[in-house]
Order: sequence, then structure tokens, then C-alpha cells
Amino acid sequence: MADRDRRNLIAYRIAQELKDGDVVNLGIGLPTLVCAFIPPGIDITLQSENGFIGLGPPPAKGEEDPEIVNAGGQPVTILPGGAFFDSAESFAIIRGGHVDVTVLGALEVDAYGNLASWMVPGKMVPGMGGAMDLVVGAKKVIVATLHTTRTGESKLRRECQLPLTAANQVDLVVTDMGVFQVNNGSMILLEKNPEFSVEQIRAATEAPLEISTQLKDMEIPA
Amino acid sequence: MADRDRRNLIAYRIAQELKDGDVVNLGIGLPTLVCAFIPPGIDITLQSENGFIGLGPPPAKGEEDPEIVNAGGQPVTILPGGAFFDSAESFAIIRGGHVDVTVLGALEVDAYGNLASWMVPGKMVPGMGGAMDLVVGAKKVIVATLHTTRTGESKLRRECQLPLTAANQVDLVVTDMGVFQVNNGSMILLEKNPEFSVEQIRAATEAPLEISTQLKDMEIPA
Amino acid sequence: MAKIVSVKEAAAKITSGSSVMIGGFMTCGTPVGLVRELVKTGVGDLTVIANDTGVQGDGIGMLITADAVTHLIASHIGTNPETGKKKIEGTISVELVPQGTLVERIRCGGAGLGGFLTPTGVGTVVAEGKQHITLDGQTYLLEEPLKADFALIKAWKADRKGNLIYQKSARNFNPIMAMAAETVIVEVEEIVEVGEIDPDHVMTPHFFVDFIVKGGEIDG
Amino acid sequence: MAKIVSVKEAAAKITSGSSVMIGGFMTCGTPVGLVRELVKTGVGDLTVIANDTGVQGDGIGMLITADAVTHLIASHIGTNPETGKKKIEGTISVELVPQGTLVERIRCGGAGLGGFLTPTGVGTVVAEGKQHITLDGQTYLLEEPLKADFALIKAWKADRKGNLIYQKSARNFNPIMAMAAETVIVEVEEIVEVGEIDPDHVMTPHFFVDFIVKGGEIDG
Repeated sequence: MADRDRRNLIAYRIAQELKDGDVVNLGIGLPTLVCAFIPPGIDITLQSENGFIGLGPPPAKGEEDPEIVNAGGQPVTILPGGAFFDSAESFAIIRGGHVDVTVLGALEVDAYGNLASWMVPGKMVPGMGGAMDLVVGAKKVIVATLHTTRTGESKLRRECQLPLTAANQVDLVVTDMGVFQVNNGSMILLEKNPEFSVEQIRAATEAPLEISTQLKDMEIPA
Repeated sequence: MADRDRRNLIAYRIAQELKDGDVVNLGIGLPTLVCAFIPPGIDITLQSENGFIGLGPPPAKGEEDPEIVNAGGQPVTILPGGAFFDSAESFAIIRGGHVDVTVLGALEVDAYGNLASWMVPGKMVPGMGGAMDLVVGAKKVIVATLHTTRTGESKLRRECQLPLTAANQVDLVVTDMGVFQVNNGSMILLEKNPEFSVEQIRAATEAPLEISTQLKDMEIPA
Repeated sequence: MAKIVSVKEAAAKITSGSSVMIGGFMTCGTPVGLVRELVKTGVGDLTVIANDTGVQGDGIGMLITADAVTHLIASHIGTNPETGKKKIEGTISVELVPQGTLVERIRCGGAGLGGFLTPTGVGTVVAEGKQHITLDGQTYLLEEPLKADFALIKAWKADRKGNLIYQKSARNFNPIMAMAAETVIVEVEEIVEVGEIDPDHVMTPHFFVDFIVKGGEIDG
Repeated sequence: MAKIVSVKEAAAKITSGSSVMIGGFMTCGTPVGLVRELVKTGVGDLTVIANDTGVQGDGIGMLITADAVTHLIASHIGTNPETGKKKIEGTISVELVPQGTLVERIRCGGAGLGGFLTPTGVGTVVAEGKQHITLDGQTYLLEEPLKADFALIKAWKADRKGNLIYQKSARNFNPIMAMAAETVIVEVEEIVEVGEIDPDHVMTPHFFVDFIVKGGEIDG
């Protein structure tokens, strides 16, 4: 599977988790792709932690408004019915449990629902931005990540080694190999990419793995 | 002095304490009279704790807007340059020290700057409303009160007997007998109503009294 | 996405024994139509969280008269003598909270915070039984969040999604309460189409609002 | 009452060694004209409190390039590699704070609160050295207020008194910082007469603002 297809597979699958009326915060990078796959008839409100709801698609070239940017600082648009607010209200919304789903990437995620996503000591310390509040505050935390690092190591760890973004908050992990439910010390494989066998997935996963009795194949986006 | 003149004397004197640019909160009743005596050329912004600045005079009969009321629920107006906000912001303003002066009445005020203004156990428990926040938060707390109760007891006490609104917060007490600075265990008489002798004032004051070496007469409003 | 319902449907959602935040300051900004209808349902044993209880027979005062409230959290009850009378009789228990602390506790509940430290109330009866924390020589009370099953609020305008605008001093507790209750019902004067409200003017974003009721008049 | 001054006069008020809050999110809502002028003054040893340090050479990044900042409190520095470089070299000390905690600490400072309890950061390095308080079985960190000598903020419109309106996502930290600094300087695109702004649309009431600077353009 090409890198692009693997990313789309993850984004497509996560989009199926969203319910009509959900308020959703999508992290920068891979999670942003989820927008493209939201099923028809499902009305989702995207929250941008820098201060608005109703985040719309990027503007046409030349129509950028420098005062409408997403949490990555990129020009975006606001949809009808959207609303701007200040950062204190934005994080009151986030921490207060008013965001139904947050989707974000990971450096590591473990079998206890711990997430590491914001620093590699001695190497990269960009800062946590709004991630710590999002992961603690959102009702449902979904991690969107490729299953392994570029060097082939599992990102689904027994226990995170990197500094945490938050402890025990992750509900679901969606990778290019499968869909995993965090289960207090193990990860339950709910769905798998039909390209891989359970054995291949087990070999690529450091976290203790359980296999759902209802294991099924992930749907591949058209 | 008629009751009305005594109240005007107090209000007039307090108005002289206000400085150009001050944000001021005036309590219900006697403190409200202060408005009428603000010296010309002094621009004061009145804050109403139910949610706005720029409180103006009562509207003409028939022109009341039920959505513009003061903290006593009475119809008022808003002046040009005023602004509405919610109650959380209103009390952020108050507690955060952004109100320069608060003027409020008292059941008792004592030589330690303690104020009792919100309840008489077993008799009257209206609640503190915004008074506790105002007295703690305002930069300067001025008590406006008649010197004695209807039965002739001193309201300027050695120590308050009634439940407190706040401890050690009162800066200045203005009564119909004089102007008193709170001084950690005593009250310093700064100015006196020329109708009374120092001895008369001392006799009417339970709090330990010191007399300022610069004692002068209060100015009587025209 | 908020749902537009009749005042009857809205009031029927509140069950006896519920906790209910009600916006307004002495009836200004109180959803009077909702409160009136709520009284008609005969609901009882309510815990009401509000700045005050309006005046006798109006605003939240209607619920007091109807004996629908058994517990009240408020900053002021002096404008409605009936509340004081029922407090003394023992039919209503009243927790008096400084106004700034009350609204901040509600904000705290809505904002997912566990509490806050305030200098307000230190050295008064309000401090009794509360944890005191001293930082940099200043003593504060630890105040805890307030949440409720329902918030009944009043706005000026809603769009069909539920984005709200309040007007003038009727804003007061309303936008804060909208964040702190499980189910939020708003009474508005006007409902407009989605897109008619400038996103910079929205005071309560739509997802906080569950039900919209079109009220008849300004009840000041 | 705010005073209208030139950008030069405004920038000259900030002295070396000051703490300065600066609004904006990756230059959106940053008072770029003020920051540019501040760099020209040659001021140094600043403690900057801001969400981020913009990008290299723009927004707050200009102060980083100029070595004007010795201490930084921010939630994110990843968009300006120069900040990370100077952090590693040891010329800037950086305190990273979760964005929600950062803005709430600023609000806390402006609102006269002594601190707040947040679940954010529990079990992470952010919790190190902080007081933990458990209420109803949930553990929180006690976070303390932030204040500053100056706040440099960006608004869309001011009236001559200093009432402010922000626009779109350029609002972000600006209204919160306006409450938490000793001296508040705002850069605006437009100055209008008193009375031209609807009191319901004011986002920062005038008394928070000390100086108004008319900026040239939208610096996005």
C-alpha cells in the first residue's frame, strides 16, 4: 500500500467513528485528512483550538484571509453557523468535555492509553500546544498513526518511553494495520487491514495484543 | 441637619475622592447619590456588577429598557462608550482589581477595616450579592453610612459584631459626622462636619478615635 | 444541533428532583416564559442555582411561590421576601454564595476545572468548612465547581443551529450557565437562519444548546 | 481612558527586564507593528509570555532573532526553529505550558484569583514540582496566575476611549492578556469615535487599555 493509501485508510476509518452532531477537533497532519471522508448526512462541527468552530476547507488561492487560520497557522475558512471565541473560552470548551472527539497523531501510544506526542528529549521539543488539554478534555480520544516508525519500530508500545502528553486517556488507535481498542494493559484488535495477517500485526505490535472475537476487515476507501 | 442633607453631605464628600479616569462601583441606596456630585471635568466610569460599564442616569418615564437595569434591578441607561459583559467577566473585573473605588453602605464598620453589611442573624439574611467580591477586589473601599443607627448606636465599632462582608478591606469611612481613615485598630478623624465638636463625634464613635493633626471641616454641598 | 420545541415540550423535560440553573438578574435575562410553564407542570423538589429568586410572583419567584424548590444556591434573596420566609420556615434550604464566586463556580464546572482559589469570603462565614490555601502570603478559599442537570437561559436571538446572542444587561449569568449543564434550554425572542449571525457576534456557540423555545415578549 | 500614541512612543515604554505578554497565534492576532518597533528600541532581557514565537523573522520571532528575550513562557515553539536553537544553546530559558493552562493562568491573573485546579498535565512532566489536589477521586494540578508588566495586543477596532473589538481568529489570547498586565498597549487597524461601537459588541472594555497605536495594515 502506498503511503498515501495508508493515510487515507486511517482517515477513512476514523471518519466512520463520527456521529451526527459531534464537535470534533482534528490535529495537524494525518488527522486533518479525516475531513475528506465524513459520511454524507453526518453533520460534524470542527473546532479549531485557536478560537472557532465551523472550520471549513482551505480557501481558493488568492482568497486567503490572514485572520482565519487553523491551529497550524494555515489559512482556512469558516462555514455558515460558525463562531469565533477567545482562547480561554476555546480551552474551556475543550477541557470542559464539550468536544466529542479529538483525533491526533502519536510518537508512541501504549496499552494503558498513555500517549506521547510532543517531545523527544534532547532532540525535538516543539511544545505541547493544545494537545494535553485536548487529550484530557475530549470525550473520545482517537489516535491516528502509521503502525510503525520509519525504522520499523512499533508505535503501539507496552509502555510509552517518551514523555507523555497525557496518561490513560486514549480510547481508540487507528493505524494502517488495524483498529485497536485500549484495554488497560492490552490492545484489542477490532478490525484489520485485509492486506495483513493477524500474525503480521502481532509481530509489528509491541503492546500486548488481544484479538476481538468479532474481528473484521477494515473497509478500504474507494 | 435634615436626613436628606446628611446623605448629600456624605455623597458630596465621597465624590471628591474620585479621580479622573476612575472605574467606580456604587452600591444601592446612599452610595448611588455620589453620582450627582462628581466634580466637573472628572470623567468617571461607573461599573454595574450585573454586567456593564458606562452606567448612566435613570431613563425618562416611559423610556425604560427592561434589559438595562442596575444591580438593584432598577431601569437605568448606558452612556456612549459603555460596554456590556457577562457576570463572569464582571467579577473578573471586580476581583482582579480593575475597579478603582467601591462605595457601599454598612451595618457596622470597625477600626480594623472589617465591614458587616449583609446580614443580621435571625432577622435579615438578604445575601451578600456582589458585595464580598467588591470589597475584596476594589483598589479603594469607601463606606458611606450615617454615623449612628436609628436607635443612636455607633456604626463605627471597635470590632464588628455582625457577620462580616470582608475582613480588613475598608480604607475610608464617610459619615454625616466626619471622614475617618481606618488605621489598624483605630480610626483617624480627617475631617469633621462643622456642626459637631470633636467631643460629640468621640461620644458617638465606639471605635478608638484619633484626631488628625490636619483636621479640617467637611465642605457642605450647596 | 439544537432542536426548536414548544415551551410546553421544553418544560416537560425537567423532572422532579433535578438541579436547574436559571439565568437572569432580578428577572432581567430570566427565561420567564419557560419558568412560567415549568410551574404549570407541577414539577417539584428542584435544586435551583441562580443569582437570585427574582421578585415575589415573577421570574424565579414563580417557582418559589409554587413550592417547587427545596434547595437554592444563590447570591441574594432579599428582593423576594417569600424566599426568606420559606427559608425560615425550613421548606427551602438556601446556600448563599458571593456573586463572583457563584458565577466562577459555574464557569469552573463548564470549563472542566476542579476548582479555583479566591480571596473573596476569607474571614467570613463563607469560609467555614472550606479548604484555605496560602500562596505568596495571601490566603484563598478553594471553591469547587457547580454543574446542573438543566440550564434554562434567555437569549435575544438564536440561529436554527443554536448560536446565541444576548442583549444588554440581560446577558449576565446566561452564557456561563449554558456551559455547565447537561441539557440547555434557551428561550429567545427571535430565531434566524443559519449564517445570519456574524460569527464574531456569537456569544454562545450552538453546540452548547439542546432546545430552543421562541418566547413571546421581552420579559424584563 | 486610553491615550492614542505613535508606535514609537508606545514601544519606548517597554524597558529592558520587563515581562511582556504578546497576543497572537502564529502571527495571527500578533501586534506585528509594535513588535517590529520594539526590536528597533534595542530593548533586552525580556520575559515574554505568548502562545508561541511565531515563525522565524516574523511576529514574536523578530524578538527572538534580536536576542531580546531571555525567558519565554509559551505552549509551542516548534514553528520557529530559532527559538529551539537558542533554547539548546542556553540563551533563552523556555517554560512550556499547555495552551489551555497558559491562557487560564493569564485569565486567573487578570481575574484576581489565586490559582485553579486543572486535570491537564497530570501524570506528565508538566506536573513536576506542582501541588496535586484530589477532589471526588479526581486528581488536579494547582496552577498559579500569570501577570505581566506589559501586554502588547492586537485588535481590529478601538474607539477613542479604548473599547476594543477583535476580528475572527485573531482574537485568541488578546482579550485575556488585556486583563492581566499593568500597562496594556493595543495596535489597531481603525480608531473610531466614542459611541460608534455597539456596547454589546465590545470585547475588551476601555479601562483595560492604556495606549492605542494605529497600525498600518493587517499583519496576518
